[in-house]
Amino acid sequence: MENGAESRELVRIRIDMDLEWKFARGWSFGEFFRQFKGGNIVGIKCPQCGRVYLPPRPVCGNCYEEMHEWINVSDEGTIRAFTVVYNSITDPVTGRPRKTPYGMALIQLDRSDTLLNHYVDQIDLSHLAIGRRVKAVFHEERRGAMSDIAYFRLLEE
Amino acid sequence: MEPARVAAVGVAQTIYEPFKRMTTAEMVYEAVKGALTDAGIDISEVNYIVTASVDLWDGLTASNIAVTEVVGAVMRPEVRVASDGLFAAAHAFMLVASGHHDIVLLVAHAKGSLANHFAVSNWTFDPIYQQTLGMDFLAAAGIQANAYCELHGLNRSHLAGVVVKNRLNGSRNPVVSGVSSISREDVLGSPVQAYPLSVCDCSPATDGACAVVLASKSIAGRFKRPVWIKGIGYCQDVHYLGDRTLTESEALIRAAQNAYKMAGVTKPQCEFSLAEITEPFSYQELMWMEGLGLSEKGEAWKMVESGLTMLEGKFPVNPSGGLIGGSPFIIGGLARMAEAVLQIRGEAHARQVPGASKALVHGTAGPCGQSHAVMILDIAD
Amino acid sequence: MAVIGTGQTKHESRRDDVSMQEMLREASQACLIDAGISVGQVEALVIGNMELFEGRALPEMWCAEGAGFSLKPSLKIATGGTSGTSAVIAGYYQVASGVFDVVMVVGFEKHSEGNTGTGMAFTDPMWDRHVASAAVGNFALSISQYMAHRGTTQQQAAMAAVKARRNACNNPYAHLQMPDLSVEDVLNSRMLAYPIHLLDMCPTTDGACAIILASEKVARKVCPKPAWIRAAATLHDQPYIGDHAERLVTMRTLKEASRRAYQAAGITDPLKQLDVAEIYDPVSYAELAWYEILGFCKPGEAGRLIEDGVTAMDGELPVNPSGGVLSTNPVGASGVIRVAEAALQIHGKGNKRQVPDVKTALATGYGVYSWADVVILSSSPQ
Amino acid sequence: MYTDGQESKEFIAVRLPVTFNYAAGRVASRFFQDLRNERKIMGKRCGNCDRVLVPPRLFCPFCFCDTAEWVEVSREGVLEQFTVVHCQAKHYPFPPPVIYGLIHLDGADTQLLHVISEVKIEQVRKGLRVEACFNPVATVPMFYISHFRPG
Repeated sequence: MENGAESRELVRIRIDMDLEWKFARGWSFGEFFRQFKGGNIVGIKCPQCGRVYLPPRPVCGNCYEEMHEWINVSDEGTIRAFTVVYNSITDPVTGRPRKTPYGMALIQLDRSDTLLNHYVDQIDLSHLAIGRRVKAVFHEERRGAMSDIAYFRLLEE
Repeated sequence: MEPARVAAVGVAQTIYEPFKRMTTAEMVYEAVKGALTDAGIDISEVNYIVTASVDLWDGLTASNIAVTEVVGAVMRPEVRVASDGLFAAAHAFMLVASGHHDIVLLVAHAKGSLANHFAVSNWTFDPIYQQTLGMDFLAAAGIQANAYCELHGLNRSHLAGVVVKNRLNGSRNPVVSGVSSISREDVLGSPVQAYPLSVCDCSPATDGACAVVLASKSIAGRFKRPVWIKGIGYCQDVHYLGDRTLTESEALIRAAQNAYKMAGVTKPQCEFSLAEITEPFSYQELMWMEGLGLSEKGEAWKMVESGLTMLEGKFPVNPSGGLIGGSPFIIGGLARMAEAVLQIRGEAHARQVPGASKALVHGTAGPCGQSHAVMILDIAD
Repeated sequence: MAVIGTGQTKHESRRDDVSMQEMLREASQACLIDAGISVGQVEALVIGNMELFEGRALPEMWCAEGAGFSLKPSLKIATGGTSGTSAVIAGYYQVASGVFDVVMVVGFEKHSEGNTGTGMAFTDPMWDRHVASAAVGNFALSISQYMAHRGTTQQQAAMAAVKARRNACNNPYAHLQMPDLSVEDVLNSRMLAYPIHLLDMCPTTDGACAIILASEKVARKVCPKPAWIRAAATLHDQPYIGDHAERLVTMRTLKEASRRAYQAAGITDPLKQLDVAEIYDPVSYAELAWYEILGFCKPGEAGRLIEDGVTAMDGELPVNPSGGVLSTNPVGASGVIRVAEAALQIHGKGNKRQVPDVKTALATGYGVYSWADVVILSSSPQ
Repeated sequence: MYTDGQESKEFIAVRLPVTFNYAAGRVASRFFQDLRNERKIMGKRCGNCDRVLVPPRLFCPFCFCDTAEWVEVSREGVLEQFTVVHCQAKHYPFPPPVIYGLIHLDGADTQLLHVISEVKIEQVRKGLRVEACFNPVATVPMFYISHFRPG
């Protein structure tokens, strides 16, 4: 290579990330998952505006009020937004490409005021609509994590 | 320029400890609630929020998402400075000094024990020439410590003096949990991690949050115990370790010059009641003292050995215990600021420096102190 | 205070010829040349970047010297998609404080070096990480609501996508330049997540953009046509995607931030009073939603606005002459580019993408899940 | 599967399984090719401050100007600063002890960071003369220099 020339072959340096984090569940997720493992889905209620939140959190962001009251919410709810995803990403949990297509929805569980982001068992768009009712389907073995819900099943209209 | 009139009017810290059993939101809420209470204000009075956190240490994309609600940033402005808390403090100072915002809430949070701190720090080094060698903050600090000791004829015992002092101070600091005092022999007997640094020369990985409320001069009258920010400065050095003069910190010298100029400080050796210095590693307290102009080059160890920098000494350094005494990385500089505010208010209890009225506060980020922030706090405006 | 110079790299899908640090340098140098000052005259640096996309921790440690800031003050701002605009607003306050007279803001991203979809998905590990479907999935959910409530059609969204890529042809720095793109092409492109087609979505881009902010005193001295910052507003919102019934439909943060900014800048009728807008449009549908939220039209009328060409280059309010985020998306830079392009229009340096006689320009930023930044620039300081 | 799971009631362990590919840029690419193909260590000279930067850079970090010509520097030099890492972690290139050194190669004006091997720890000192050893088949370009050893 003559002096002064830069390289024509461009090098890329591969580095694999191999880090692990241990997240604390704290009192909020600790209680949520304790209930969850036992089959209850619980929300936390703002004493001021009365909104029932999923997931649990220390304060209601709108009112800046501490929340302590747990409310049992239903495992059934209503679709408020939906999509069918065709584009695969590397799953941030497994590190492998996620299988597509899959249905997703923002679901308002009965007695809660926020929407839960989860899979639905339907990839036919003609069956998905805002307002459709769904019910959570749990894995047989429960580990006390959100992934215990396998997906939401569309209920008959 | 005319020093802007900005005061710290409320501070709070969570307990600093490893493997804190709280979510980041729970932890930060505790600090924010404490600081608002301390200032005697309601969240609705806060005009702007500045947070400090770094994604890769938190294992989250945009990790300020985790704290949006608990810092009161719902339908309020928030900005995140992804660095040590004192850099965020410098930015918060400018927000108030701009005249646009009267009350700014400043929050730093970190979970040092969430991941392997040094493994994460490997990702700070450029991926081309340094990261793949396995370089991390520990190895880099080892090189710097060795070079510094070699240049000034110091040995591990000189560094141990800092550890003994900061662990003793930390053990007296109620916001720190699980730090015990240690003898020089035990420090010297502890296993070497990166020569000449032993386990005890490295600050422990701890979790916590620190919140500070800043207010403008125009409204500071309503607060009982304002502590005034008289000057700030920050500066960053070049990156490649082989490009740097590791035995002294030009970036710190410049950061301090800027802060001193703003504050009208001309003799740093004799103007402060105390200094709070961010020392992820023991030797750094010595190096940063020199960079801050508190001592001649290579002589800071004498101030430690003579007891001058002990809590009972004439010029206490890190009465809080510093990072070696238990405060977490990233919060580092902001926790130093919180301690200085408590000292100036006379609320430091067992670690109170008598008559503390003016304090020097320091924060650092990056390998071997690549970037530094300096703040001067004063009881008088 | 004013923007006195702008500079950017040629934005591409992959820049193997430069490292991250070297890429910042291109933007910084271009910006210094544009401003006609030396790096020695710039006192401090603010960097905007989403470090997790490149797997970096404290990337400013390596990259700041690329912008020319060795042994100088440097800070990094990271707030998701708003990182760029947030960095600009941070620089704005730094100059306003009087601590610095001249500050450079550099935003950058090198998406090709990481995995953006996964980088986006590091949401709460306790809650939705196992279902996280990157920006596309989140947008798709919000868009299903937007379409249901506003009656917006896929064709109308595709028109926004076409406008962006055609405008980009006038911008030599833009990533996706597609002079012949048609609405049919967009609708026939691969479905990523219903109703978002590949060509409805912003690309992932390698690129950097810099601006220089200066105090009034300095700006008047060194810049013939400063782009004065008349208002800067930022607002954040609740963190989980499900915390709001209708995020994209109502986006209360952008609505309120723009209201505050308009008020500060004396704008009561944005469609008439703004001469150009550079808005952060990560997906075609969002551009339409923002029209309504920014007050360019009434709710539900955005589709008509795009159909009537109101926001086209020759329309009443040209939106994104640069091609927008839909054409160029190095995330940390995207917000800086919005402000740079808005300033460039006031500087009168838009060349082929110049809108005639720009006096007032709007720039916005958007970040997960609904953070909003609004900046208004003007050819006059008051 | 590493996931949100059973680790304990109080903590959830999570990993970030992502691969990154960093562009070295034209200058570093040539540096690596010269190391691999010709076992030459190249630097670049700054036309302004005259420093020979090793490893080479597109621009001088001190002067912010483009570097001028390529300069071959010696494979030998002086160990200026070092540490010995005794802990085990996955990001280190091999099991402890790992000796990291900043090496001032003859003809260079900056120091090169690398590892020192083939030496007894007690022999490592500032001022030690060292030479580069090469491994053209390394998977990581920085390890085209496998290590430095006393020379």
